Amino acid sequence: MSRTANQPKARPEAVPRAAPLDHGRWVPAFFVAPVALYLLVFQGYPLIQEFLLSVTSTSLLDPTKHAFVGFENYRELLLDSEFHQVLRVTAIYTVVCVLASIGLGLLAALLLDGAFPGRGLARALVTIPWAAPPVAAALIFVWMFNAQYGLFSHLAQFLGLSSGGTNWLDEPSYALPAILITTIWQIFPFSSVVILAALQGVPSELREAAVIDGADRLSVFRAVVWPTIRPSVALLTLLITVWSLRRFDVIWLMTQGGPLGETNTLVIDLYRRAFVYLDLGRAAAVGIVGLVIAILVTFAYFWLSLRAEKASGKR
Amino acid sequence: MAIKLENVTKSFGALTVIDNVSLEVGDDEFLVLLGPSGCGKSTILRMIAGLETVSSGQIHLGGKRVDQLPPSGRDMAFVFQSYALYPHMTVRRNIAFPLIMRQFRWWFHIPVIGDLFKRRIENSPEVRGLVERTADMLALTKVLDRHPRTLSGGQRQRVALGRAMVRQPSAFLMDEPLSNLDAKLRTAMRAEITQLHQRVGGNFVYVTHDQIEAMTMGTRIALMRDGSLQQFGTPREIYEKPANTYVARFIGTPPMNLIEAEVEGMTVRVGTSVLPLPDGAERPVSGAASGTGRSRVWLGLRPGAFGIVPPGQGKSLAGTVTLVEHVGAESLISVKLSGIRTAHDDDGAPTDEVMVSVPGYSELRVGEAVGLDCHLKDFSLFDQDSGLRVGGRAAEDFTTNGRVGAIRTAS
Amino acid sequence: MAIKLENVTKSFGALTVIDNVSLEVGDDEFLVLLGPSGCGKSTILRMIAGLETVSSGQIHLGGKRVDQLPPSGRDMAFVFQSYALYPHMTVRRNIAFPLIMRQFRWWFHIPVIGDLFKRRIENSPEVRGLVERTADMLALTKVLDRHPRTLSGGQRQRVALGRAMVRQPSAFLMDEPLSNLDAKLRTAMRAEITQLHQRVGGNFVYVTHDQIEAMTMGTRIALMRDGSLQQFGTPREIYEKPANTYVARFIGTPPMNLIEAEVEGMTVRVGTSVLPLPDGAERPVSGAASGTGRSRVWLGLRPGAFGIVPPGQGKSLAGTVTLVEHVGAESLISVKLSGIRTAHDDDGAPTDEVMVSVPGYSELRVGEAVGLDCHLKDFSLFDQDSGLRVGGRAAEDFTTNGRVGAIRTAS
Amino acid sequence: MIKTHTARLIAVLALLGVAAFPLYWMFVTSLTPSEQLFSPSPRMLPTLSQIATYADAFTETSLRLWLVNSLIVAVGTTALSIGLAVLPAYALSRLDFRGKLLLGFALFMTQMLPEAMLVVPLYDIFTQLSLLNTLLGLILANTAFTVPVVTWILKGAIDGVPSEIEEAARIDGCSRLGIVLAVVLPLIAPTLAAAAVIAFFHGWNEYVFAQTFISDDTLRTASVGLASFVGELSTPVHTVMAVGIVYTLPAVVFYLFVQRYVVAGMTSGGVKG
Amino acid sequence: QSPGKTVVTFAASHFAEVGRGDRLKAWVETFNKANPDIEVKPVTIPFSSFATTIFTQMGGNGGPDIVRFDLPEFYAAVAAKSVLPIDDIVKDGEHNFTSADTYMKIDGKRYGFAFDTANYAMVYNAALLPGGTPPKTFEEFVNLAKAATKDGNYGYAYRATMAERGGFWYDLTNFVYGFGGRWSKPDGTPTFNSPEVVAGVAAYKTVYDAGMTPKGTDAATYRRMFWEGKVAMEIDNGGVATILTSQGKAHPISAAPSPFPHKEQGMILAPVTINANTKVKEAAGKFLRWSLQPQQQQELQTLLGAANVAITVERTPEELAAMPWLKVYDAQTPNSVPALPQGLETKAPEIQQVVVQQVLKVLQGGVAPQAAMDEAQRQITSRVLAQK
Ligand SMILES: Nc1ncnc2c1ncn2[C@@H]1O[C@H](COP(=O)(O)OP(=O)(O)OP(=O)(O)O)[C@@H](O)[C@H]1O
Ligand SMILES: Nc1ncnc2c1ncn2[C@@H]1O[C@H](COP(=O)(O)OP(=O)(O)OP(=O)(O)O)[C@@H](O)[C@H]1O
Ligand SMILES: [Mg+2]
Ligand SMILES: [Mg+2]
Repeated sequence: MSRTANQPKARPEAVPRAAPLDHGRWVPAFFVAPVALYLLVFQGYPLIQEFLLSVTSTSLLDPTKHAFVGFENYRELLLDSEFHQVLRVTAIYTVVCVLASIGLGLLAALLLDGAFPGRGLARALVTIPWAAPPVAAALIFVWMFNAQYGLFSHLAQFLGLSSGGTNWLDEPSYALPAILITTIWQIFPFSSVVILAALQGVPSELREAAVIDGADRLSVFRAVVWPTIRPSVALLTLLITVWSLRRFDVIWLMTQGGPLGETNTLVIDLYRRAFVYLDLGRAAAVGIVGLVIAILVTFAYFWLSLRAEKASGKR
Repeated sequence: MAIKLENVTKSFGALTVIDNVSLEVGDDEFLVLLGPSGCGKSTILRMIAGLETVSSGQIHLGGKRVDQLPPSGRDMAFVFQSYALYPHMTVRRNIAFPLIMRQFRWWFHIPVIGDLFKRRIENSPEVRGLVERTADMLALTKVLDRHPRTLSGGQRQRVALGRAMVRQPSAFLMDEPLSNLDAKLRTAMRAEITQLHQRVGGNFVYVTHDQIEAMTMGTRIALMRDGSLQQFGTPREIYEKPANTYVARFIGTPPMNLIEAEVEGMTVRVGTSVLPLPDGAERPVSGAASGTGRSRVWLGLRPGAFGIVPPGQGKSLAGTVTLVEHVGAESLISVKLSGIRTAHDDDGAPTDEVMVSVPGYSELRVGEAVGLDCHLKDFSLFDQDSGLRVGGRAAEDFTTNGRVGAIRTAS
Repeated sequence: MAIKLENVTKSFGALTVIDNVSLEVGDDEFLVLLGPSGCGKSTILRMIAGLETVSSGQIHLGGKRVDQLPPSGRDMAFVFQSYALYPHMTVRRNIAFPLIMRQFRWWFHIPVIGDLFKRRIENSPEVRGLVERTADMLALTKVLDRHPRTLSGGQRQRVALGRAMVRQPSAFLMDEPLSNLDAKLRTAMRAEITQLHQRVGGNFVYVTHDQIEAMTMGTRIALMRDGSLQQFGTPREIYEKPANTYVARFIGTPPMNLIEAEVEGMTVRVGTSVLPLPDGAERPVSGAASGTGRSRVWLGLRPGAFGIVPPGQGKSLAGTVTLVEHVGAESLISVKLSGIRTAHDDDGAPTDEVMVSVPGYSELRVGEAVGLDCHLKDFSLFDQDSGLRVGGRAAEDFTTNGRVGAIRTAS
Repeated sequence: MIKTHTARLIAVLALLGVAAFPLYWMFVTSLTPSEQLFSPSPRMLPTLSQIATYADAFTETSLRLWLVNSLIVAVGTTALSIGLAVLPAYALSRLDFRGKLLLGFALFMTQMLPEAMLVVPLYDIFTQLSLLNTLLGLILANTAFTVPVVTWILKGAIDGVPSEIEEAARIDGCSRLGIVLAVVLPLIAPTLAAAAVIAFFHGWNEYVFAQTFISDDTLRTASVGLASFVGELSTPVHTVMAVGIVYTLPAVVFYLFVQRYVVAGMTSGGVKG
Repeated sequence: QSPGKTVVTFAASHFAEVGRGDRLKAWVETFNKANPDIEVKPVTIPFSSFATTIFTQMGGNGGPDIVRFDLPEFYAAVAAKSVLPIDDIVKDGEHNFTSADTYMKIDGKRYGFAFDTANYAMVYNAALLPGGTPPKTFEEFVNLAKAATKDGNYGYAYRATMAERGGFWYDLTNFVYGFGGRWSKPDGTPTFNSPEVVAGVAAYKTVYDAGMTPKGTDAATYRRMFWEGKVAMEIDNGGVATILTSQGKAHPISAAPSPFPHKEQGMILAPVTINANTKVKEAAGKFLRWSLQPQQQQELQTLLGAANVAITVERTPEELAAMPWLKVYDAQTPNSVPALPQGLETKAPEIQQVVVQQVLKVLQGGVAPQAAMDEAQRQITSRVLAQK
C-alpha cells in the first residue's frame, strides 16, 4: 500500500458557491425584469420587426405598407453579384481588421509589458485612438488621405511610390486599405489593452522555468506566453469580428461604400438600401444575413474554444 | 559538485535584501535555506539559478564560477513552489521539454517543420527512454499522457521533479516545493524528495520556512534572517547549539525558553535557585573579562527540560499554571514564574512565562501553583546583550565525537 | 444554548455531501468539526448558520428549531476563513454593521438620507459604546478608524471576531478562521479564541482540518469523513479511544501504527510473540461470537509505545530500520517488520512498516536490524474487517472515572 | 542588454507616434492658415498665432451647444446603463434562475446588431412614445446598446467578490438589495468606473441615432455636428479640425484619467477569457 | 413658445449653411412676428444626411411639417404619398409661377411649389486663366484648364467620388446635357447609352484624365480652394456661386456659360412640400401662402443669391451691381432642365447609384464609356425598372 493510494486532494480552490436557494422566485425576477423588459422593447421588438420586414417589400417612405414576398428578398440577394461583392468586401474587411488589430495589439502589448522608464505613460498614450470619437477619426483620416494635400500623398511622393494626386479613398485598389488603416488605428489599442491584461496573468514562474529549461525568447513565448493568453486572444477575435461586421460610421463618412463598391460592407449596404434606395425589405434581409453570419461566427468560437479546452485537458 | 557562495550581496535599488552571505557545501549535500518570510531565501536561490543577477560577490558551482552565466548555462534544475508546469502540454511533453530545448535549433520556430522536428526529438529512442525511465522512477507512467490540470497535487509535484531530473543537472534547486500541499501529502513528499536525493545524488538546495522540513531533509541548514546568515550547520548543530537567541527560538516547537540567569563560576543562578553547571558545559568567558566573574545570560531550556513538582520543593522555581493544552501524547503547560523574567522573543522583550511539555495527560489546572525543576542536561547560555551563544551543553556533546555532518543516518 | 443536529442530510443535486449526521452539544461547549478537506465540515457549519438549506433533518438551537429560518433570524455569528471584512468600511463600521442592520428600514437605501440615518445609528450612544467595548476587549481601539487592508493578519482576525461578538449572538460559528495565518500567529490566536470562549461563553462551533487546533481548542470534537460522522466525543476520548482505524490514524502525529494481531483469551499474538493483555483492557467479543475464541484484529499502538532493543531480545518483534528522522527533541524511526503486516491507511491496505518515536537523537542507521518491544500500556484493538474499535485500554481509563468532558483543565 | 533596451525604446516611441500622430495632425491642421492648407508641402508644426481658429469654432458654429448635448446624452447613457445593469449583473453572477442562459445570450446578441439595422423600427417606437427629437430618446436608444456590455463587465467584477462577504452581510441581517447596494457596489467601484467610461464613450460618440432621431437644431450632438461638415458647401478645413479636436479632447482626457480602471475592468470583466 | 401657439416645423438644408442659413431663419421669423398664433420652427438638417433623415422620419410617421426637398426625393416622396397634395392651398392662377412650376404637378395634382431653383453655369477666377477670358468650347476649356494647372493651382474642379454621389450626379448631368444627351425620353424610356450621353461621359473622362483637377478632393474643400484662388474654374449652381462671392472677396469671380456644345444644363429645383404626417396642415398652409406673396418671394430670392424662387421676380439694380455675373445665371434659365431621368423620377436614387457606379468604372477602371453606359442601361432596364 503506497502512501499515495489514498492521497488527499490538494485543497480545492474555493468553489464560487452559487447563492443558496432560499431566495424566492421573485428575487431574480425583480433583479432581471427591468433590463429584460428594456431589451425586449428596444432590441427584441425592433429585431422582430426587422425580420418581418425582410420577408416583405417595403418602402422606407411607407413602412406600414408591406407586400409579403416570402424569401424573395433573400433569393435576390443571393443571386445579386453586387451582394456577392458585399460579402467579399465584408469578409476581407473583417479578417484584416481581426488579424491586423490583434497582431499590432499583440506587438504593442509585448512592447509595453516589459519594464522601461515611462511605461505607465506609454501604456496610457497608446490607447488614445480608442478614446477618439469615430467621427473625428474619420474626418482626420479623410484629410490625411486627401489626394493633393494629404499626408499619405506627400509620403508616397516622398518615397517615390507615386507621382502625386493618388486618390486614396477613391481608387478601387486603395480605398479598402485606407479604410482598414483608419479602423485598425482606432481599434488596435483595444486589443493591446486586453492582451496586456492577459499578459499579466502569465505566471512569471512559468517563464523562468522555461528559461531554465533552456528556451530562447521565441520558445518561451510559444511554450508559455501564448498558451496563457490564447483564450483572451480568442475572445478578442470574436469581439472584433462581431464589431467589424457592424462598423458603420467610419466607413460611411469616408467612402459611403465606394468606389465601385470596394468598401461596401454589409452594414453600409444595408444602410444604402434602406435610406438611399428606400428599400426596407431588401435592407432588412441584408441585416438578417449579417446577423446570421455573426451568430455563426459566435457559435464557431464557442465550439472551437470548447475543443481547445478539451485538448488541453481543462474539461 | 560543490556549491560555494562568496560574499554574495543583492540589492534592489536602495534595498539590500541579501547582505554578504558566504557559504559552501560539498558534493551530494542537501542544503536547506531556512528562515521566515521575506528573509531572502528565494532571492539566494534565484541568484544561484541565474534568475537574478548578484549585486556583488561570486557563486561557484563545482569549482567553476557561474554568476555571470545565463540560467541555461548553469546546468541547474529548478522546482518552483507552484511547480510551473506547462499547462497545455501533456506530462510527457512537460518532462521532455528541457531535452527538446537542449537540441533546439532556431529554425524549429518555423511553424510546421519545427513542430515535426520537435516531435521527432520527442520520439527519438533516447529522449523517449529517458522520459519513461524518469516517469517510472516517480510512478508517473500511467499519467504520462494527461495534462497537468487533471493531476493531483502530489502528482504535479512529481512531474515538476521529473522535469528537473530528466536533465540530470548538477544541482537541483527547489523553492518551497511542498508548501502548496496539505499536511499529509507534505509528509509523504518530504520522504520522497529525501529518497530522490539519496538515489540520484548531486547537490540539492532547498528553500523552506518550515523547520520540520529543514530538520528532516537537510544535511546542512543555512538559517537566514533579514538577508543575513544567522547560522550555517547541520540540523543537529542548529538544534543543540543554536548560535543565538533568534536561532534558538526559531527551531523547535514549542520554542526554547529563555530564562534570565546569572553564571557565576560553575553555577548558574535562576531567581533564587542556584544550580550547578554539569560537567563538560561551556561557560561564558565574557563575565570573566568584565572582571566581576559573573555574567548575565539567558538560560535556554527546551520545554522538555523541566520537571513539574509540588510548589516549594527543593531548588524548584515557583510559578502558577496559566494554560494547559493537550496535544496527543503530551501536554503543554504555560507556567508564569514569580519574579523571574523570560524572553519570548529573540529581541528579549520580557515576559515571565515558560512553556513546559510533559508526557501524557496532565491533570494540572489553570491557576494551580507549581514548582519547576530545571534539568541542565542540555541547555544553552546566551549573552543578554548580543544574544549570542556563550556557553551550554548538548545532550551528548557530539562535536567532540568528530561526527559533524553525519547526523543523517539514512544513507 | 444547546445545539442539536438531528439526522441532517445535505445533497447537491445527486451528490450527497452530508449523510445523516446527528449530534448534540450542551451550553457553553466548544464544538470542533474536524476532518480532511472536502468531508463536509463547512457544509454543516453553513447549514447551522442558514447559508445552506438542509435537504432533510432538523437543526435546533436552544430547543428552538431553526433550520427553516433565514440566517438573520438565527442569532448566530459567523467568522469566515478569509474574515470577510467589508473592505470599504473602517473597522468601526465593520463592527457596527450588524447593529445598524438590526435597525435597518428599507428607505435607508435612498442615497443621502439613508446614509444620514445610518450614521445616526452608528453614532448613537448604545452602538458607540458597544462597539468601543468590543474593540477594547480585542485590543482594537487604536485601529478603529482604519480600513481592513491596513491591518495585520492577526488584527483582521480580531476585527472579524469583534463583528461577531458585538451582536452577542447565541452561537459563534467559525470556519477555519486561523488557516490564513502563519504558524506563529496561529498559535497565539488559538489561545485568544479559547480565552474568548471562556470569557463570553455561549456555544462555539469551529471548523478545522488541523488536529492540533481541534485537540487544543475543542471541548467536543466531531470527526467527519466523506460526509459522515466518524466519532463524536471529547478530545481525549478521540485520542485514546478512537472509534475506528480512520480516527486512529487521523489523530496523532505520526499516526498510530496498526499491526496485524490476533486476540486469544487474555493474550494478543503479534507475529510470533504472544503478549498478555493488561488488566482492565476491553477485549473483542466478536471472536467469541464466531466460536473460535480468536479474533483477528489490528493492534493500534502510538509511535511512542515501542521500545527499541537489540534484535532477537525477549518477546520483541524483529525488523530493520528504513528511515531515521530527527525532529527536535525526538527521533522518528521507520522499522520494517519481518513477516508482520501493518496498515498505513484506514482502509487497511497492507505494508510492513511501523513508525516509532524515541526521545533524543537516535544513533540508529538505515538497514540496522532491531527488535521492537510493544508496551501495551495504552492501545486499541480494531476489527480487521469493519475497522471498528473492539477493545483496548486507555493510558488511564478515564471513562470509568466519570470525568468525560472535563478534559480541558483550563476553565 | 543595452542594445535590446534602446531597440525597445525606439519601438515604443514608434508605436506612440503611430497612435498619437493623427490627433496631432488634426491639431496642426486646425492651426494652419487656410492659404497654407493647400500648399504642396505640408507644415509639420502648428502655427500658434492661428489659435483664434478655436474661438471662431465656438462662435461660428453651435459647437458649445453640441458639446453640451453630447455631454447630456453621454452622462444620461452612463447613468441609465449602470442603473439598469447592476441588478441583472448581480443576478447573472450570483442567482440561479430559469432563463439565465437565455439572458446571457440575449445580452451578447446585442453586440451583433448594427444600429443602422434597428434605426427604422426604433424610430417607429419612438414616434409612439413621443421620444423623437428629445435627448432622452437618444439616451434610451444608446442605453439599449451599452447596458449589455456594462452588465457583462459588472458581472465579471461581481464574480470576483468573495461570496463570503455577502454571506457575512446576510448573517448580519442585510437584505438582498441591501447586499447589492451596500456591500457589492462599493467593492466593485473600480469596475463601475470602467463600465461608466465605456457607456460614456458610447453616448459621446454615437452617430446614427443622433442623426436620425434629432431634427431640432438645439438638440444636435457633437458627432452629428461634426459629421455635417462632410460634403458641406463651405466650411473651412481648419475650423472642422478645430471642432474635431475640441470634440475629441474631453473624451481623451477623461479616458487618460480613468484608464487604469478601464484596464482593470477589462481584466476582471467580460473580456477576460 | 407660449401655449396655444401652433408649432410648424420646417426643414431645409439651407438652414445648416453658414450665412444663408441665418438669413433664411430671419426671413421665417418675420412670419412668426406677423402671426402670433403660429410659430414656424426651422429644422437644420445638413445637406449630406438630409434625405436619409427626412425619409426615416417620414417612414416613422413623423418628420417636419414642411419640407424643402430636392427634386429626386420629391418624386420619391410623392410616389409614396408621403407629401400632401396642396391644390387647396395654392391655386394655380393666383401666382405668377416660373416655368419650372410644371415639374411640381404629378398626375395633375400639385404637391408643392419651387422653394428655390438654381441654374448651372461656369464660375471662374479670371486671374488664374491665361488671357483672363473664359473658354467657349470644350477643347478650349480643357486646354485652358491644363494651362492653369500649375504652381499648386488647378484648372478645374468637379466631383468624381462615390462619397459624393449626389453632387457627382449633378456634375455628370451637366456634361451629359451639355453634349446634348438626356437620361431618358419624356415617356420614361431610358437612354443611358445614347451617343450623346456617352459623349458626355467621355468628356467627363477627358477632364478626369487631363490632370487638371484636384482628384479626390471633396466639394467643400475644392470650393474652399476656389475662393482661396487655387482653382480656376468650376461649373456650379448659382447658390454656390453666391456663397463663393460672399466669402472670396479677395478673388472677384466671374461667370460664363458652360463650355459645352449645347446650352442645356442641369438645374437645382427644390420644391417645398407638406408632410403627409402633419397634424397642423392649416397652419403650414398659411405659412406657404404667406411665402408665396411677392414681397416674401422678393426677399427670398435676394437672400438666396443667384437662385430663383417660385414666382418670377425681377433682379434689383443694386443686386446686379453687386453681382454682375448674376446675369449669366439668369440667362441660363430657359436652358435649365431638371437633373433627373424624366419619367423615371421615382427610381432616381437607384438609377443614380447605377450610373455613378458605371461612370466611376470609366474614370478609374478603364472601361470604355460606351461599354459602361450599355451596362448601365442594361442594369437599369433589367434590375431597377423590373421591380414592381
Ligand atoms: N524584484 C524585487 N524588487 C524589490 N524587492 C524585492 C524583489 N524581490 C524580492 N524583494 C524583496 O527582497 C526580500 C526577500 O525576498 P525573498 O523573496 O527572497 O524572500 P523569501 O525569504 O523567499 O520569502 P518567502 O518565504 O515569503 O518566499 C523581501 O523583502 C522582498 O520584498
Ligand atoms: N454548492 C455546492 N455544489 C456542489 N457541491 C458542493 C457545493 N458546496 C460544497 N460541495 C461539495 O461538498 C463537499 C463538502 O464540501 P465542504 O466545503 O463542506 O468541505 P470542507 O470539509 O469544508 O472542506 P475544506 O476543508 O476543503 O473546506 C465537497 O465535496 C464539495 O465539493
Ligand atoms: Mg520565497
Ligand atoms: Mg471548508
